[in-house]
Amino acid sequence: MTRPAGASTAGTAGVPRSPSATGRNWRQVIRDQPLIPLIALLAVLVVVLEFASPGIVNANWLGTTLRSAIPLAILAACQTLAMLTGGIDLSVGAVASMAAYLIGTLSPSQGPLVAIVIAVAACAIAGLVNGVGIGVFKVHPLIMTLGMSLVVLGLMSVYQLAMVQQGVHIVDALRFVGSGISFGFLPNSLIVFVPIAVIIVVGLRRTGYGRLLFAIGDNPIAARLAGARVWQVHVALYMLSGILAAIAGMLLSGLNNTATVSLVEQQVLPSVAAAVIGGTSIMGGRGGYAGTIVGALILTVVTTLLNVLEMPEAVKQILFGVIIVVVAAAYTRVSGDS
Amino acid sequence: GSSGSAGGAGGAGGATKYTIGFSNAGGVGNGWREAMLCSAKAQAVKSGNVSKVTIIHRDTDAPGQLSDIRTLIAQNVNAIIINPSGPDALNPAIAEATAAGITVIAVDASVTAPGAYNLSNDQEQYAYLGASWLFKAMGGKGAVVYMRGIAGHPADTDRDKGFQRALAENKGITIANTAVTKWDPVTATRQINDIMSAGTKFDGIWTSGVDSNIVDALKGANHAYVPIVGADNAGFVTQLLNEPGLKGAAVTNPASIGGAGVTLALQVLSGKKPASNTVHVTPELWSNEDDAGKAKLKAAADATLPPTWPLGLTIQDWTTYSKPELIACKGPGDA
Amino acid sequence: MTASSAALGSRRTVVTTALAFVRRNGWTVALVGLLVAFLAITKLLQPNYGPAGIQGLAISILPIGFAAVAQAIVVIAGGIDLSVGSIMALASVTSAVLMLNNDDLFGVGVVIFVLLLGLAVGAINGALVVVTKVPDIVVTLAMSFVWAGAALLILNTPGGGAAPWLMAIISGPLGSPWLPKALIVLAVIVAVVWIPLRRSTFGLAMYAIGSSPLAALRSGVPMARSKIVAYALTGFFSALGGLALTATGGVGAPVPGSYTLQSVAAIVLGGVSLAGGRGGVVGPIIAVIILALVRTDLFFAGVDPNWSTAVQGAILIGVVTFGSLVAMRKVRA
Amino acid sequence: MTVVAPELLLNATDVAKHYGAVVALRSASLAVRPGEVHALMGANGAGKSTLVKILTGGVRPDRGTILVRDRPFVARSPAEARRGGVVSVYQEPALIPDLDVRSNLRLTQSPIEATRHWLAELGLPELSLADLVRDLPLASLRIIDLARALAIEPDVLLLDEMTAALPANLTERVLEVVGRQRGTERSVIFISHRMIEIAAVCDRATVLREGETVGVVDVTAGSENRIVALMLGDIASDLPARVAAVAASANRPADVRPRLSARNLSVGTKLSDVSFDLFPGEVLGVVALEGQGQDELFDVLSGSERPSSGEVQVDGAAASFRHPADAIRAGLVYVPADRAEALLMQRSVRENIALPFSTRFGAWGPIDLRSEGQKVDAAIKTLQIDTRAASEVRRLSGGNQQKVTIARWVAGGIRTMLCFDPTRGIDIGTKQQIYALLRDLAAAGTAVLLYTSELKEIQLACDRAIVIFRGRIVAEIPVADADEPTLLRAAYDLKPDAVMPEELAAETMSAEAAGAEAAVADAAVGAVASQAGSGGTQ
Ligand SMILES: Nc1ncnc2c1ncn2[C@@H]1O[C@H](COP(=O)(O)OP(=O)(O)OP(=O)(O)O)[C@@H](O)[C@H]1O
Ligand SMILES: Nc1ncnc2c1ncn2[C@@H]1O[C@H](COP(=O)(O)OP(=O)(O)OP(=O)(O)O)[C@@H](O)[C@H]1O
Ligand SMILES: [Mg+2]
Ligand SMILES: [Mg+2]
Repeated sequence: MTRPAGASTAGTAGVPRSPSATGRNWRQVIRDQPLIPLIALLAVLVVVLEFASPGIVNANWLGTTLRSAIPLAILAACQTLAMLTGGIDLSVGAVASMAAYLIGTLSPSQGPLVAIVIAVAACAIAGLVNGVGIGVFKVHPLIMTLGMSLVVLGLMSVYQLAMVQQGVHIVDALRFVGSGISFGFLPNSLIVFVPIAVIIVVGLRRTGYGRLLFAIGDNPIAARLAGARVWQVHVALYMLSGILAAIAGMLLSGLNNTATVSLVEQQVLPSVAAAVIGGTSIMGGRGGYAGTIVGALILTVVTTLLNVLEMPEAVKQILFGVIIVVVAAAYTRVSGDS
Repeated sequence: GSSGSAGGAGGAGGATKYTIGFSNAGGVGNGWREAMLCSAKAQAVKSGNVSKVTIIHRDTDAPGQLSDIRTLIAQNVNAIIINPSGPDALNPAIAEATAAGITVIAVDASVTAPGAYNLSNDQEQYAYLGASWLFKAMGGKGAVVYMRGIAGHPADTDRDKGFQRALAENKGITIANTAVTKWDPVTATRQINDIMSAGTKFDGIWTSGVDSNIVDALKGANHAYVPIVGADNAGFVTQLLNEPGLKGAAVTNPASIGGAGVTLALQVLSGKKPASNTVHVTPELWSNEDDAGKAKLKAAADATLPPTWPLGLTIQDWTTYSKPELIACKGPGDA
Repeated sequence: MTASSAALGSRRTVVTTALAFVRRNGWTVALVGLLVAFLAITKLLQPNYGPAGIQGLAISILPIGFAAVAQAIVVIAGGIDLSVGSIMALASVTSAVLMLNNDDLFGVGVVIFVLLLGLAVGAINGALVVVTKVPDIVVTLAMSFVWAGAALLILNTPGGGAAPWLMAIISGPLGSPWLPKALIVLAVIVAVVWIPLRRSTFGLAMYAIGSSPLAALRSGVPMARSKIVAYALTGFFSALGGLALTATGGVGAPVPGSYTLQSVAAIVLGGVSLAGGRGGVVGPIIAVIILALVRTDLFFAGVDPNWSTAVQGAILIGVVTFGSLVAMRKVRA
Repeated sequence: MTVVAPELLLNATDVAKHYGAVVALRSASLAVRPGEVHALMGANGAGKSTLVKILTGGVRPDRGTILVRDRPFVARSPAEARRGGVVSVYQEPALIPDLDVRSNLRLTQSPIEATRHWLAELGLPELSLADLVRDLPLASLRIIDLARALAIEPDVLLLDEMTAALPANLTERVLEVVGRQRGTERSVIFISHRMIEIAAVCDRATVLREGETVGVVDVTAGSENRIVALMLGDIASDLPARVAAVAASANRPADVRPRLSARNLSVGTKLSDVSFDLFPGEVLGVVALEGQGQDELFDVLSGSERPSSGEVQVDGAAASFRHPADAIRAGLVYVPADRAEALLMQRSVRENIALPFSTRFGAWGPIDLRSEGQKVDAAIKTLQIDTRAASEVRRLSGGNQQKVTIARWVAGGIRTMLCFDPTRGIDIGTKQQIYALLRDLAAAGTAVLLYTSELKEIQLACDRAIVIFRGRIVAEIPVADADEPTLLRAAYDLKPDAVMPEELAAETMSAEAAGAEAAVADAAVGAVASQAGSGGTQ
């Protein structure tokens, strides 16, 4: 049975070009390709950096910048994935530090491989508990992960006292991966990061699980009615987040040749900022990892810029905050439906 | 750990046994603070004169610490040792404690309450000593990278005073870059890398607390070593001894100040009051340039400890425990 | 309804009103019960616990108590303010710098000025949220850096001073030794601001915009203005928290403590829904007291202080999980 | 009829509004006389709601003049419009869920006593003002909203699809109250997709098409055709044929097994002992007044809720659903009435349609984009979804959104479909498409359970109907007999030709007016019946 084509369009208003059509197209492009303005912003910052400190932008700079941005980008992956579902993971700092510290203390006695397995398992368990709390018991992610970070920090402090005799040994492989730079500009941590980035970027678009993350962030009721067991998605998500945090913790301990129970704490808020700057909506349902990576790079370059300019700490903090507001506001202006 | 319980049980009927409270207001998970607490416990055991050390320890500020001190008062301890969150803030509670006949000792930083004793690392002197050595090692001229702690933290402020004093005395020295590390290794590493990337020329580094990471960063970037001053942290001391071409010095900031506090408390309790209410533990400087310094570094070095742990494990005349006793971290009566 | 005697009717209304009160404020009532239980445990663990302990408790919860009220207001109105701790630091240093070496009268002026500053800073937060349409959590996270930076600009190390009367106003008891002034100050200030507010049309508007922004708009609630005022009030109470810091510490503290996240935890325990529109300020204040008592009790019970951090995290998770289980049961019933 | 004053109460001319490139209103005009009930008609997306929002200050127009009593009227917010005497009851309730009814009234400064009066008039005399809004059913909220608006005696009252979510009994009360405004100094602008309601209460109708006023029609017997023609433009001529096609419905062979059987299903006190069979190839209608247990029935069948007793059988075997996923695996798919419950508003049409493909744990892995694309495209084609704004579903019109909720299941192949009021608030053209789709699905062997709040739809789309009253099935009616009066009486659980029992009347009407109202209600039922009759002969 066929119906005249007119029937389907009868329900919709005509869509003629309005006078501001070109303005809208420009917005549309930015909205569909948020990477373009982000990369432009990054480029501008790099130019400003070069002006601020002529000669700084070179291969060596590229290597160290990437190297610092990578752990941040991985932590920001945790935030991106959680934010897509409308959540957040404040426990990444404690969990990542736990991974670093466990490996540091266990590797002398257990060997690096076993130590890494234990550490990643511990982080996955912390993530599992987060996921069960959030997915099954419907605890707000902010509260659940905040509580989890206290639990992990407390347990690690207790553990630390028990392990003082063991000392901390940073596994050579982690040092190599975390801090090494090959060919003068390629940090070795790319070996870890590139596969992670590719899996996340592609996975978000082309896997059923990726789709579900967006779906849950957009409308959990709809996802449930369509047959998704939302709690499973949450549990998997926060476990994944725990494992990613573990990887970031390992890279950071390798990069800094240190493992302490609060090593990564200072990176938590920047990781949220990187995801926000990268265009992922904290309300869920919108965003992606490619933007987050650029966001992490932007934050890294901004930090370098502020370091190089020797801004007083107070000014640094103020500028840091202002940049987040301005970028996020620009995003909302462009992509929102004001 | 068995010595602790043995001491506690054996002395039960003997000499007077005191209970001591310890209030710490910061840095859950901070290695230096943990070492401080362990040293207090170890010294309490060693003294044989303490039946119990109760520790209130959490991340808090003045209001929280006020409450903690009052909680300790409610426990009827004989002495309270405080690592204070500020010089004046705790005075009301300290006054209540002294009024209740409790001996109050402030360690690490000082308090202004009249009845309290202060036993502290002299942070201004700490910075002055290191900076003076550094500027001399730089030949009295050149640019220094100045890596501070947490902006707004009292210890950081005191250290800045000492650093500035040394700077004023060395006209040839300029500051190449001032970085605020927040005592965070990750932040500090980023900063030194940025400074090197920017091509900033520097001839020496003074760093507050975060040190081995800075050496690692120089090494990682193939930057020539410059004279560097850090603290007596396990990782840095090992580097000073083993890194070829690294010229540097460690200034002691002993965490065993906690144990020293116990000793002072017991002295006061037994009637041996010190001449002044303020006792400074003067920092020492161990440089790897002279033999005396090297010997001290060698004696202190302990590669098995975590790199961020302080090595000033004992303070002469103030602590009597052995290193294993400290590391066991058991107080009187602890299993 | 059938006819019944007036007396019976009125008694029934008293009972039903009481029941309705308990039903609607179930969480707060349960919290009061929990508070009493913890006080009893404290007394059991430490028979010496008395006025001095209460005194210390009251002073220690004063800043976080104000912070929790601040957070509760904005969350009820459908927002969240991650800059509460930073505003407290800003207020603390501002008051300390201005009060140092000045007389009492000037000190009073300083207090008023700092409260106005809090209002202004909060209003800026609110205006940014309204104008940029960026989610509250992002705006206030960013502004937390800005206000913390501003605090550091004013004072880059703890310093300044507190007017003696300001310190006196919160230390010591009033009347009975069991009644610490700090608690009275908290109760009186919160009551004086909150009760009229709660009953005003603006109070309704606040709950309205938190509960359903669209319905609020259509009910004629001035959205932007209400949101900005809610944030301004949050700034106001944050400034009170900052003043409490100065008053208890005697100096201005430029580095914000962990008050922001603590305040979020406290309001959630106190029965405020992070989704907005539900809860009050009494629950959060009780939650703050309970959290402080838990720590004291853990200490009295001889628990290793490092464990107590973990235990506090577990309690936070546990209580909120319990609350959400109760809510789920209700939905099913 | 009424004596119409010559001057206009409200006169909006050449109102335009665009959102980006989308023109919501091109040039709308609306002239309302005092004392008239004026219908605002138009297909989905014609611009009715936008015009309402502009008139009441919810949205700022790009262009146009609005005069109220010949004076320029500028409202920057709903509150300001209210002060100017123009008040709207919007498509969604405007009550605050976390406040009680009294606080809601206080918030809008509505007179309490007058509101109580109107609540009684509208059939909710027993409502307690201390009730939390979130605890009240949707229909009550709509009524409170209306009572609150009436209480402030606005000059112009705008009702945007006021009746769409109301059960038949409350709809009658609303129509009756709206009718009473005729001949006063005040006017009502009435929006509804139900022609019968327009015919029952409206004096004139302004018709919008694609953002433009295309005609003003006096509502008289037979004017519906003209209104529909104006609303739809070219496709209007296609309508009768489709109605006829529906009438020739399926014949079931005798030996076929039921696809879905309910056996003594109960849910608390809401649903008791419900049993029925649903066969492949049939559309079974469910008729019920608001809140008679139909929500619970659909929740149980769709796996959202578990029955307290009884059993669901699929293909003769007992099935137990703990989660919608279980129901879906058993072949039962659910289309909720509320599009906001079904759609991912920020995601694309494609992702929305493909959502069920990836919900199973086993399907979390890589997606075969080719085969997904084919299935999605086929579903889009089957449902004729307008995909111009396909990158985000929220940019589609309501009707197209509703189609997406169905397309999702069409794409995967449907065995049994549970549709809960799928045509709520969508225009006639789209409704026709949905009826046709249901018939097509049934013809292909799908079993469809269809709850509808519009009784007329039973005869347009179903093979038979069951009627639920107070949680029990009280009647099963073959389609041939399922005209609206019959259904309505069954829905009230009345014996044929019986008089309404007293208690029932008291439940739906204010006590003092009960006697007088009963007659009016009967008259309304009569009007509805005659309307349905004339619809059938078109
Ligand atoms: N936010 C938006 N941005 C761009 N276009 C939109 C937006 N919202 C709706 N549209 C466009 O408006 C048209 C109709 O949408 P609208 O929401 O008015 O549906 P509707 O007519 O109200 O439907 P219903 O009557 O079923 O509710 C669609 O063609 C869609 O493209
Ligand atoms: N917020 C919006 N953003 C973009 N376009 C919109 C928006 N709201 C409405 N529109 C557009 O305005 C047009 C008219 O929408 P409106 O809601 O007024 O239609 P309607 O006649 O009320 O439809 P319905 O009968 O479905 O309620 C639609 O085509 C839609 O595209
Ligand atoms: Mg509409
Ligand atoms: Mg609509």
